[in-house]
Amino acid sequence: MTTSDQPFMFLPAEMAKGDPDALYLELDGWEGPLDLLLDLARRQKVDLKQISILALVDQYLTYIERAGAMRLELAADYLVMAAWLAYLKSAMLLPKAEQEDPSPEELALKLQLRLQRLGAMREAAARLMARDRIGRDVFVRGAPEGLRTDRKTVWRSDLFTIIQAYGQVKARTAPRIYHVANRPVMTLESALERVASMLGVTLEWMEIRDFLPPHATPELRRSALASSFVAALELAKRGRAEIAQDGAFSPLRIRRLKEGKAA
Amino acid sequence: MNAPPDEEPGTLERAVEATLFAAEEPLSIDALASHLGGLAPGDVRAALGQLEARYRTRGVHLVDRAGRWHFETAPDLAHLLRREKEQVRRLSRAATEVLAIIAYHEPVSRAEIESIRGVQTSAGTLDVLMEAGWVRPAGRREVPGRPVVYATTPVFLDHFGLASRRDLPGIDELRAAGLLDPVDEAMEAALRFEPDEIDEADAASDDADDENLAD
Amino acid sequence: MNAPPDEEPGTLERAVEATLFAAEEPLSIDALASHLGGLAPGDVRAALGQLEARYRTRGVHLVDRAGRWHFETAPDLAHLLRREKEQVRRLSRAATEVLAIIAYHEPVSRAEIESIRGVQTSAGTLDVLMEAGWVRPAGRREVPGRPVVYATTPVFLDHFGLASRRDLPGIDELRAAGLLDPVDEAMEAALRFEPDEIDEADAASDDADDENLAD
Repeated sequence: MTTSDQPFMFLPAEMAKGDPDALYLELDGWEGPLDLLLDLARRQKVDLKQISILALVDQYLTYIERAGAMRLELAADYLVMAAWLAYLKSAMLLPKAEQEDPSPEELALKLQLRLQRLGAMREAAARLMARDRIGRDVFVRGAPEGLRTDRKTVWRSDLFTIIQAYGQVKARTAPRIYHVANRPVMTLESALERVASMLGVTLEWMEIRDFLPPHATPELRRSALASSFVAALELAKRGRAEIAQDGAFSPLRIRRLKEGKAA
Repeated sequence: MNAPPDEEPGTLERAVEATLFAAEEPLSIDALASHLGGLAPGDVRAALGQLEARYRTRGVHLVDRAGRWHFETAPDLAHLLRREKEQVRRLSRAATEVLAIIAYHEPVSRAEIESIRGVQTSAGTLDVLMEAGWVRPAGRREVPGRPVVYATTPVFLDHFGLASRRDLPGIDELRAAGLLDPVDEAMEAALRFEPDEIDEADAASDDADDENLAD
Repeated sequence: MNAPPDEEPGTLERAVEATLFAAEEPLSIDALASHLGGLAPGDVRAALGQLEARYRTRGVHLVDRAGRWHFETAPDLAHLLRREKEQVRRLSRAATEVLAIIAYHEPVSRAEIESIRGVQTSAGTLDVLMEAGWVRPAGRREVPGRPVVYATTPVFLDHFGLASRRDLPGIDELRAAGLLDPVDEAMEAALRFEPDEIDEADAASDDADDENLAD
């Protein structure tokens, strides 16, 4: 099995160095590291079908045991690779019609791409760790004096602000007189007078709105409406007017009663 | 002691320089010699002399302290290590009022300040005024509880350009100047204070207070 | 960058030198300018350039790491200093891989790290890197689940002597080779660019018996 023509750019670091800890498979039809097997399988240089899945699993388990005993960290990713391999093989054993999408070849390609990327990162990690590192290769000053900035608050104010503040405290806490502003209202007396005199003009029904001063402000109209209503009730009570309403919230009508007639 | 500083440093000089730079404590000539792989103390001494001369004009000096060598900041630059940064802040509204009350009424206790302001005064407010150096405790009032009374300081008069407390305008003058105008206007003026200058606790109690007084 | 080392250093150069010697961590040009009392960053930059040139041949170098400057011992003297100072953190293999993946792919989520490594990454591995100050959470990716993404820190660049991420060993080659692209993209690219090979493979598997797969 030749490996000289392999275009592997980034073999996992321990494989590139022939790391004795790497999983080295000796299977029927294949002998070598796992990563390479996958690459060759994809390139159809090796027939996965000819590899005994049992032998693979056996060797894998032995490897895991040994790695565990050596406290190697390799186990986890090799487990994944081996699982992939087993899956791949079982997929390839299926008749074409029953093969799932993606095809085993695509799976192999995908697995190989993943291994390449992981290999690239392993090599990058190794190169990173080999750089001149602080505390190992280069050193910063052992006993720096340290820089310190002491912050000090300087308070600022001015005389005018002080005097103004005092004036405000004084003004705020001084005794206060409250005024209630005059509001436009129609007193009951003036409403009574107004409604009585207007009722005197006609015997027809009049709506209560007709009694309101025509040019009043909305506030005065509300007051006049209330006062006129009470005035109308008062006139009705005195037997001088009658009140009618067709239903709730319908216009309230008022009419003068002839002298002597009961309400 | 006579290395011209314009020559490239030799290997030993560089090694001594790096070792002293990275060392966590001053090193003796013997310690340096053994650290550098068993050099002759005389060679180390020569390298130290060259380094010392080279650094003499720099911001960092190589100095011998009781036979042990280390780098330290040049004495004329020591002020760079401990810098004081001044931060100017405007007095909060609450602190301004308390300061004004103390100035007009001193000596005055905290309870009296609160009764004049109509709101509680946080301890921090008085601390700020004392930190500024404008207010000082001025003994205790001989009443039950013996409360501390506060007064202004000469620094206060100085900062606010007053020859004496008698220079503070009186109530009548304040009224004439419109400074006793009704609260609505005073409120507006107060709201012109930037809110973040008022410390939160004070701002909250001020607001509650102002609401009670508002129409 | 052109200060002849035989000239006496200027005041600003000495001040920058002393400040960087005394500082406990690397300082940016802005931090230096503000510490030295609000200097123009351009002046500080010029002084740094002079200092850098002046120290270039010495046992101690002035270096720029991610825009932050500090003095460190010359790398060629490592063998002299390492002796007693072998106290650098030894990282597990998993941690070095995760660190490399974050550095070359950042910002990158834990799921993405795991998909590159092919194994689950224990929470402890990321913790170790964050505790070392080399890795930090850098926000979330706006995809379902909003996973946290990780990135390296200036401390990382400093520790590994990198002026910026562009200096990561081999990053340009890796990018050019597509080895920093996700597997799915690489799959697509491979299927696009190697149609013959794939056709062959497909054709091969079309045959009922796959004997021609054998070597």
